[in-house]
Amino acid sequence: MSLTQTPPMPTRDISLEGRGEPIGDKIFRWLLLTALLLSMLFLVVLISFLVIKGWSRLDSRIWTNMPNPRRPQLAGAQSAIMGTIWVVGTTAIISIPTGIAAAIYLEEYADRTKRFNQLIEVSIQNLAAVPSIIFGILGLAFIARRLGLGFTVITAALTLSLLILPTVIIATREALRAVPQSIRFGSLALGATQWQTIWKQVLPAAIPGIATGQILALSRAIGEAAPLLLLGGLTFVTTNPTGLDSAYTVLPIQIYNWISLPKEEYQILAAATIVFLLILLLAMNAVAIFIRNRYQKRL
Amino acid sequence: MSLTQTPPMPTRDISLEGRGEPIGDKIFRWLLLTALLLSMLFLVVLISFLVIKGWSRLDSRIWTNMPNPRRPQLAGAQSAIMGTIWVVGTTAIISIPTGIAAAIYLEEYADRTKRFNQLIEVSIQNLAAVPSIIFGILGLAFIARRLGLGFTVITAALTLSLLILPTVIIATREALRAVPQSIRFGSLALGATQWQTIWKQVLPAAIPGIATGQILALSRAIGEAAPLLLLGGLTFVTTNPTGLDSAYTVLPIQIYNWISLPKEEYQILAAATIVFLLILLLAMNAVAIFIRNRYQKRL
Amino acid sequence: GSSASTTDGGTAPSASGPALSGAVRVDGSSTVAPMSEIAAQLFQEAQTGVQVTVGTSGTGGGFEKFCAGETDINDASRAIKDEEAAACEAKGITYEEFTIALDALTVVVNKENTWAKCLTVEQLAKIWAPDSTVNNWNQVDPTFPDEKLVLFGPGTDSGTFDYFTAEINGEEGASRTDFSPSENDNITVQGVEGSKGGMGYFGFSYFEENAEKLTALEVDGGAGCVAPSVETAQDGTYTPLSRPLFIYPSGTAIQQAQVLGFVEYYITNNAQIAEEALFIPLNDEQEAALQAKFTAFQAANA
Amino acid sequence: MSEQTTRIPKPAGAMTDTPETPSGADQPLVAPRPTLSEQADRVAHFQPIIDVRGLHVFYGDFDAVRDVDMSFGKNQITAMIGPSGCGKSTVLRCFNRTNDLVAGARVEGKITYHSQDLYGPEVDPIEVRRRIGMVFQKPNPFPKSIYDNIAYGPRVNKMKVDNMDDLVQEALERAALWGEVKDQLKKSALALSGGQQQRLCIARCIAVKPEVILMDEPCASLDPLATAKIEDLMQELARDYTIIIVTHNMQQAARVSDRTSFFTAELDEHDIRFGRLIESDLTSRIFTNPSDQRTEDYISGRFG
Amino acid sequence: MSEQTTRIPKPAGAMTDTPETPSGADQPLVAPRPTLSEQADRVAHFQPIIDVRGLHVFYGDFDAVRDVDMSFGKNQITAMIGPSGCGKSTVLRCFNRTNDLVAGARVEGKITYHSQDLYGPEVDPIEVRRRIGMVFQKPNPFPKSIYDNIAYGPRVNKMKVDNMDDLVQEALERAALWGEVKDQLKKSALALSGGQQQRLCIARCIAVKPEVILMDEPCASLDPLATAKIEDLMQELARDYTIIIVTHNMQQAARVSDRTSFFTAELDEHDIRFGRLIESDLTSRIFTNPSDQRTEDYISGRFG
Ligand SMILES: Nc1ncnc2c1ncn2[C@@H]1O[C@H](COP(=O)(O)OP(=O)(O)OP(=O)(O)O)[C@@H](O)[C@H]1O
Ligand SMILES: Nc1ncnc2c1ncn2[C@@H]1O[C@H](COP(=O)(O)OP(=O)(O)OP(=O)(O)O)[C@@H](O)[C@H]1O
Ligand SMILES: [Mg+2]
Ligand SMILES: [Mg+2]
Repeated sequence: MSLTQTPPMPTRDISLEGRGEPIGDKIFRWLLLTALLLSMLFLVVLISFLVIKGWSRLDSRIWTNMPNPRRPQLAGAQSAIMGTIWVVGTTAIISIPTGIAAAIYLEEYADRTKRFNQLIEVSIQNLAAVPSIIFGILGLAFIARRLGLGFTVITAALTLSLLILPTVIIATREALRAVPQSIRFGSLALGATQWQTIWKQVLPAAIPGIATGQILALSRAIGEAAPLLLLGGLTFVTTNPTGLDSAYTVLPIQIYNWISLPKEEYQILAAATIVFLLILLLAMNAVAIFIRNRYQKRL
Repeated sequence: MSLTQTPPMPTRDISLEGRGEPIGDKIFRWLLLTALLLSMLFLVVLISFLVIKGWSRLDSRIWTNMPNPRRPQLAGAQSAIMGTIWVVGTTAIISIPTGIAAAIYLEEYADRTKRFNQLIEVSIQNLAAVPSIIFGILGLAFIARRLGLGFTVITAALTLSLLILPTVIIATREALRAVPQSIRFGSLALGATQWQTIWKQVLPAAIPGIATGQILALSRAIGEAAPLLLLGGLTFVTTNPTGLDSAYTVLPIQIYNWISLPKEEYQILAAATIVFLLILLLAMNAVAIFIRNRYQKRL
Repeated sequence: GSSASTTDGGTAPSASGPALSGAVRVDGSSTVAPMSEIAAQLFQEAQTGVQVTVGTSGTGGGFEKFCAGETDINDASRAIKDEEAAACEAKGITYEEFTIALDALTVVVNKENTWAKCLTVEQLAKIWAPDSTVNNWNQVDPTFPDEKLVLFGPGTDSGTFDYFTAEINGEEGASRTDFSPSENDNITVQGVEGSKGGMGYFGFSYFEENAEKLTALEVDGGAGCVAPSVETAQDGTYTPLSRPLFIYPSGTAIQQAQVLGFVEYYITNNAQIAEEALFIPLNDEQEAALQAKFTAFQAANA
Repeated sequence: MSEQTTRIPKPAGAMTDTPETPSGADQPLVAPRPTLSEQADRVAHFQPIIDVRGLHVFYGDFDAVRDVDMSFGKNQITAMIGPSGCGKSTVLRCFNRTNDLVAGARVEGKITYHSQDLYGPEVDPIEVRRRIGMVFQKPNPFPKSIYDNIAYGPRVNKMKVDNMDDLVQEALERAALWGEVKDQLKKSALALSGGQQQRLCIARCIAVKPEVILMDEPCASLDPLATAKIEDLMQELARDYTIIIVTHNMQQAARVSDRTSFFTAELDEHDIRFGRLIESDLTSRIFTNPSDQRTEDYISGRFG
Repeated sequence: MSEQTTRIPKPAGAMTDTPETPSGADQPLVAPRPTLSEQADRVAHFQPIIDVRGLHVFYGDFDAVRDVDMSFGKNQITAMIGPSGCGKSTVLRCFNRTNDLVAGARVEGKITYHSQDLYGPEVDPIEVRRRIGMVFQKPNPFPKSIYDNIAYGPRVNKMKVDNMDDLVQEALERAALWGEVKDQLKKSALALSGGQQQRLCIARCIAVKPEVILMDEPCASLDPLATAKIEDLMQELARDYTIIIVTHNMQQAARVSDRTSFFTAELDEHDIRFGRLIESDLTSRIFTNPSDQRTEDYISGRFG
């Protein structure tokens, strides 16, 4: 076959209809769509089941009342809601700045050809894979016991921070890496320092990706029950936390407890509280999406 | 100030030493490094504590022996190891193809201006934030009870799949989005179909990012204990799973169980098993990193 | 791999009868689970064709599955509740309650605590009451030194918590909440060990295992101070804190040979199993009642 | 220098005022080109292959290019020139439906290819792009080896290829890249210089043998030698292919093209800048005797 | 056309054989340029500002550019020409230490700026880049508004600016972009066409008033009118600034530069292509009477 000798297309065959989208492609496209719809459907069915079950109990009692082991109709999750806010809020304050800072250092400053930095890189990857229950065990041994912080909000927050830190770092790095190199070059060539380049060009451009990562990491923290079971996150707390040294419980543990009680009313209360928790998460996400859109518009 | 009239630099001031890196920048850089090292240090100390505690018990008994409630020195975690492999392997087989397929559809085919697709997009974001314990509750109600799959490997795997699906989808989409648009244009302009473009250009270029996402998602699955406690993750099984309908236990649950037994030997065994689990995760990561490097080299 | 070895420690009493096969599903209380696990292991050594699994969903969570027909035997650290019984009845699940061992809830203090040897139930109630303001040992008894009282206890989900609060404070779940609770009794061990004014409570096995680290208090239930021990629990003098532990086999499941075989084995060898699990075996009277009850149950579900 | 043969000038009438030969250089300048008669033939036999009527292109609500009417002759080389931002790339992208892929872009009006509506409902854009290839302004090699970049097109189009190695070599030779890369065909295309990358993209496009080739400033990142080779290649390709080239280099337009279309950007009544076509004509006429004053202003502003 | 004034030719000796004026066009061509005496002055007073000795640039193990010796005169415009892949961009990047940012790149040899070693241990690369600005081959506007793109440099350098709006306007005017964007300064720079983006990058560079400006094919994506404006701008800037420009357009090199350096790519004994400098000289001499045969081959191959 020669490029010069053969005319590229016989002139008579000028139909543009082609064979349409090849049948294989079409099948694949439908498979993809099916995968998407199926997984969505499954999830939506599950969630709506909960909403239906819990709807009748979804009222202000959830956030105005305290847990009540004897009278389900008077029970609420106020202490768990406040506990979740305290614990996850503190976790966010600790882990987000630390994680973003570490990611910036690794992505923008560290010389990746150095052994030390490669080691750190691999460590973070591996730490992201450490099961949450192990963080619970460690938090118990060190933070609660050795540091003597006891079964308090701060112990829980420190443990959750360590737990989500690798995720925060990895997600932030991905977002930073997605910022084109030419933007860094452009900024540095104008005599900006590296810090200025990061702060004024790279970070603003990376904000959407970073925000997504933080949402995922924090929502993981909100949902964690296993390590907190070891760290004193229990179900029968009838006072709200008043500080970092308070006892606490969190929503997933409260729900878990209700689910295993025999009375049907507690099952319904659990469903209602789950719906409440989901609404809380939804609101958080909405805020994050709002921030993201604001930043993107500024471009 | 006028660009034309002022000579840009007085000729005598030709020192290139400048003020060096501004002091503010330097402080920030050190803060970043401190954040990184502090978090690393904390984690490394915690892990090495476990290694020291479990070292003496870290031998072949862990994978050759079954749990033994009578004689800690004979106890092992074989059934939990095999259970983890079965459950997480099945989860991977279900969720990775489904999640990648859904992500490809959303990123490459879906018209993002359509309401329906925007809705799906927001739903996925929100589903990623649903706590794992809620998936456990739903898995119990629907998969174990309503679908009648019981407390088996397949129930656990389906539940974990639903749990990590949003994460898989989001991570895959990020990776796909990082592939420059010009590569898609280049491929399509050569008369490649969209499917060919995706399969031969976009996916290979996105593999590193996708692999990272899958590792994070699967490692999350391996570490999940809370939902499996509801789904029949047992504490004492002395046979390995033989199929999708087998009873099972997983490593985090086995560890959790040992941690709470009164005999000190079980504490040490738990530490050793944690170290084993960490080594397992490390090996998984190594495989993923290897695959990633292979793909990147092929460029 | 096989782990079943009897080279050290006691040998497994052999199970009689023909070789069995199939699965036996046990779930329920995590307190009772160690005994069921030991029973399961010993039984499997004799009957290698049978697969016994033990879960720890908690007494309540276990009953939920049990009454849905999803398990064969439920471990319980308390008697079945009316609602749970109703659920079983609705599903047509019959069952029998067997007391297979005793436990003595043990109140422990730090080794350096030389002042407190014995507390009355009233004193304990004063300490643990929901509205308690007792924060110092000298509030418990003016003769006690000025030492801060640091409280540890089990998680509020546990049968231990339910039983202790019911017996000491007169209502299940009624307890002060400003103590360090833990689902893991080893944490309570470490906590009391680490603070001079510490106090906590848990099952007897945790005390036995840590006897050199902690001091167990005697309890005066109205008839003088009694220390927790195998004997005082068996003869009923350690009141009100000694309690029975139960298993609930399903009448339907018992018709399967391997389930029957396992329950029979469990009940026949309950004393050895309880000892190995660091629980307190039944006294002779209870033992006889157990065997009689089992024979009747067996006959009823033949 | 000694290898290069005499350059054959363009038809006398067409090119009289283009400074093909610098006054001080008495040497022949570029590689062989099609014979005079061939090029004259192409000009003489205008056979429309792509025909544009009332074309508007929108980006969202912004009507970026308005009311374009033009025709492209089969086996001719047509140049599109005009100031930056006047919509040359935008219009070019309509011809192989690449605008379908640009978010927010929308095409109105009628474009026919062999008398078929390119935007007709039964038309498969894949088929369109298979026949109407494109070389982009920014080099966009695939992150694969050089070899795989070339072989990709023939493979995805399931072309019957006797010997892929030969095809790759030929495509690279014709894109004037073979000499530089022949020993490193397995090397990543991303490691090439910008100019090398662009020649690779041209080679990649040639390898699938389209009927029409769209080029958006293909030589912007090429050095003069490579540019000359590409220009010669275009002449050669014009035997079998129709070529439409967007260029900022008016000398290039004058040298290589048979017809030239001049676009410019103007302000509408709402002070919005939009692109429009001023005139399309034989290249010789555009560069000597344009019918519109704006064309003359633009041409004479730099041409020479 | 009427706005444009007569173009002042280059010194007679320098440019005799460049076809500045097309034979058929009797019109003046470009905007005002510095006077003859000014340019002659620049050529006459060669005062080295950057001096390169024994420069090698490595990418990993690959010695891409070898043994370059050259000098750049203060307030002169120096062009770097040569075929694609010969290392022009690579060398240019050394002068403001942009190669520090390229993974794997390593510089050997000595480069001095005002007699100070640019790679000396005490040298702050930030300070270097503040004084030696750069315009890249691919336009790289920041994903910000047009206004913020310009204002960014002065802000990060904490320049004293009386009125930022004026500075922005002036920079845009001098980059020949003001007219097109003056009503949409808050618009994202990414929405501009390629040519507009590049002019924005030039404006951005001018706004920080560097001493030296490095330009890597700055006009590759510009149309001729914008190119002419930029070339004029360069002449004007040469009063205060030193300019080094990489270009593929030899006419551009001949038109704008005072001195020209010719690079080429050759094979070493291991058949590895590497870049080297052939000669550096007055532009007039390079284009009329180069001392090296290779230069002559390259120049005459296309020049005109
Ligand atoms: N993707 C896009 N979205 C919105 N507007 C666009 C887009 N691409 C181009 N435009 C606008 O359309 C107009 C025409 O742009 P186009 O890129 O077609 O010009 P051009 O003639 O190719 O310019 P150049 O010579 O600089 O490449 C410009 O005003 C530009 O800002
Ligand atoms: N980042 C890099 N990594 C490895 N090799 C590189 C890199 N950049 C350039 N090269 C190689 O160095 C050599 C010189 O490249 P350079 O981009 O400097 O050439 P150039 O003269 O600017 O070419 P052009 O005119 O096409 O821009 C080439 O062989 C190129 O492949
Ligand atoms: Mg364009
Ligand atoms: Mg270059």
